Amino acid sequence: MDRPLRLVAANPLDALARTLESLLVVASQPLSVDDLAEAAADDGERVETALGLLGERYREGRSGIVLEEVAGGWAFRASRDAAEACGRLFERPVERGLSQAALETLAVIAYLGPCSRPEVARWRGVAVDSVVAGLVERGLIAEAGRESGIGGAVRYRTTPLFERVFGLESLAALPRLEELGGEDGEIRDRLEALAERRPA
Amino acid sequence: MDRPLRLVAANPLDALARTLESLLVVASQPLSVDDLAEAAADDGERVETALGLLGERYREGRSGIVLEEVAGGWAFRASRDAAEACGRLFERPVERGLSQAALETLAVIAYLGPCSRPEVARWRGVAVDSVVAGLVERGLIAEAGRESGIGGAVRYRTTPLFERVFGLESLAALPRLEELGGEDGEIRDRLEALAERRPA
Amino acid sequence: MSVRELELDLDAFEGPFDLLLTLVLREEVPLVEVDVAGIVIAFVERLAEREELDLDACGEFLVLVASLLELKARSLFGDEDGELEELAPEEAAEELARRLEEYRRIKEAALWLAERLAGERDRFFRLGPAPLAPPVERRLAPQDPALLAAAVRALAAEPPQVSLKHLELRFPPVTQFLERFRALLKRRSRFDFDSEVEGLSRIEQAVAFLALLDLCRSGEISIDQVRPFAPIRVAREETGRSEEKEAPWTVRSA
Repeated sequence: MDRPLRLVAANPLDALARTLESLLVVASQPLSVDDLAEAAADDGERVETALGLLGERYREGRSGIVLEEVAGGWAFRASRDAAEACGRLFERPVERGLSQAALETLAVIAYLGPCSRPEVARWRGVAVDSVVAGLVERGLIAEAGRESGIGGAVRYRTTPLFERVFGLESLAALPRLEELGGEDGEIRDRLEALAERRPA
Repeated sequence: MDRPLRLVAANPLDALARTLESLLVVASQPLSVDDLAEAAADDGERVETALGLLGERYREGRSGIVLEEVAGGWAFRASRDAAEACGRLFERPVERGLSQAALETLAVIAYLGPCSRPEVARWRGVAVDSVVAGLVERGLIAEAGRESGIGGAVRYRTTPLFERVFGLESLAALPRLEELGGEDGEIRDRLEALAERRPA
Repeated sequence: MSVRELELDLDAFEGPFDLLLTLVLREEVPLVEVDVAGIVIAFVERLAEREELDLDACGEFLVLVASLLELKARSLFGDEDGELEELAPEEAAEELARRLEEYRRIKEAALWLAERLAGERDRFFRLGPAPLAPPVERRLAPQDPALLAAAVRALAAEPPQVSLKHLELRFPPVTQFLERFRALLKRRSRFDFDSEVEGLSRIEQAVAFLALLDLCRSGEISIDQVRPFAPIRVAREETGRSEEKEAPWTVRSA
């Protein structure tokens, strides 16, 4: 045996525990005992015992990886000792502005109310998938239902954070666009008409 | 001391190694030595040494969590032993059903660096618009500026996800193009051999 | 289907496409004599026999035939204006061989990627954020709402008139040049092609040359060139009609 120092290696549950480690490190959500048992093709009781072993190994003060039971199941998290380091990892410098693409997308959604990605893409004349994903990630827009019909595209609306960043008490405080008719519907029609004339 | 069995605890780098475990378990992409050093507020050389320790601990066959050097950084992944269990629980949306056309397009972009759709089309001899869109959607390629000149075509480069999916430490880990498909002049040799077989 | 095995039955060549490429690269078959349209027709016929459209084969074919055409075009037209890259026919052949090799390598690279992907099938890693990762906060400095209004106004503005200049890049009809040359030949029995098309665009010159080939085929003229890239001299074929002979072709066009 090439690893005489690992006491746990002798444990019959070791293989299962290792499988659980694998599952937990790949998961992007907490995994329930049932999820784990099904994936590992093992039974729930053994999974719980193996989780107990892992909880010993991955515990606060002993490892940088900590196994935690949360609502919905089990997940790895960072040790509290590393909170500062993690903070530095996730911290981003304050951004001064938005890209033109982000600004246009945000403006359309703010002025016209919930819109889907295909709609915004049509009006802007370019794909907006990554732009929309970025705005969601920043918390400036959020999903707001789907377009009607089966398989309707997800629609997005602006968030309270958006209002704070732009110093608006509400969407009603957006600067007026009288020369465009001012009404959501009119602006929408105009963008639609322009999009239709645009060469494909 | 409450963990008399962990030999590594005596190592002065242990605290740093634990911090790195924390960072790696929460990171959503591979972290370079610089990223890690900056977040851990430690120096790069010590980080590299600590990564060496972690590599020992989290290695294939020994742990369900494996530390790997990939896409220009370090990341945890599942042990290959747990592939079956992982396959039951997780999908692989990125690489599922990559067509021949998609692979050739990826090859052109990976080998030639940022290139536009027309450039890729010139190589592949067919329009590649939908293939390129599909690869962007999967996150394997991303926009990388435009060709110079007004209205220059958008150029694309491969993403770190591409390197990660294909298990490459970096793009430099791709085999050299010259070494692929036999030696230089292979085609010509083949063509000429064909010509010689033909009666004059 | 393999494009390279495409069987051809042309005037200048009979055999597989692959072999034709070899012979062209070895300069054993003059490309000028190769009927590229014939190759295209043979390929399209092969394609029509199949029920499914093999896009890969089509792509490969297009790359090969485009290279061949480019090579042929280069050998047909001199490059006195330097508009084309300065490639001699043999350099162009080299270029064709290079492209074929590059094309093959990209296919090999794709194969390598496919194998790599298969080998990495058992490597699972997390896509996206960790379940209990600290929330990522991208902080944005306060923004001016006027920017939003400006963005919508810009989107709703009439787009600038798009230049349609490239649409004018049309091929003039061959008949235009046929008529022109026939008219010219009524006045003079010989002329110098190069001076006749001087000042025309490259495309017009190309079409004029096609007209020339057409007249040659119908036996109305004979064409003579002392050596490659020398001026092309055109002489009216005397078909019994008695017209007074003019001075040799050195007469310049009006």
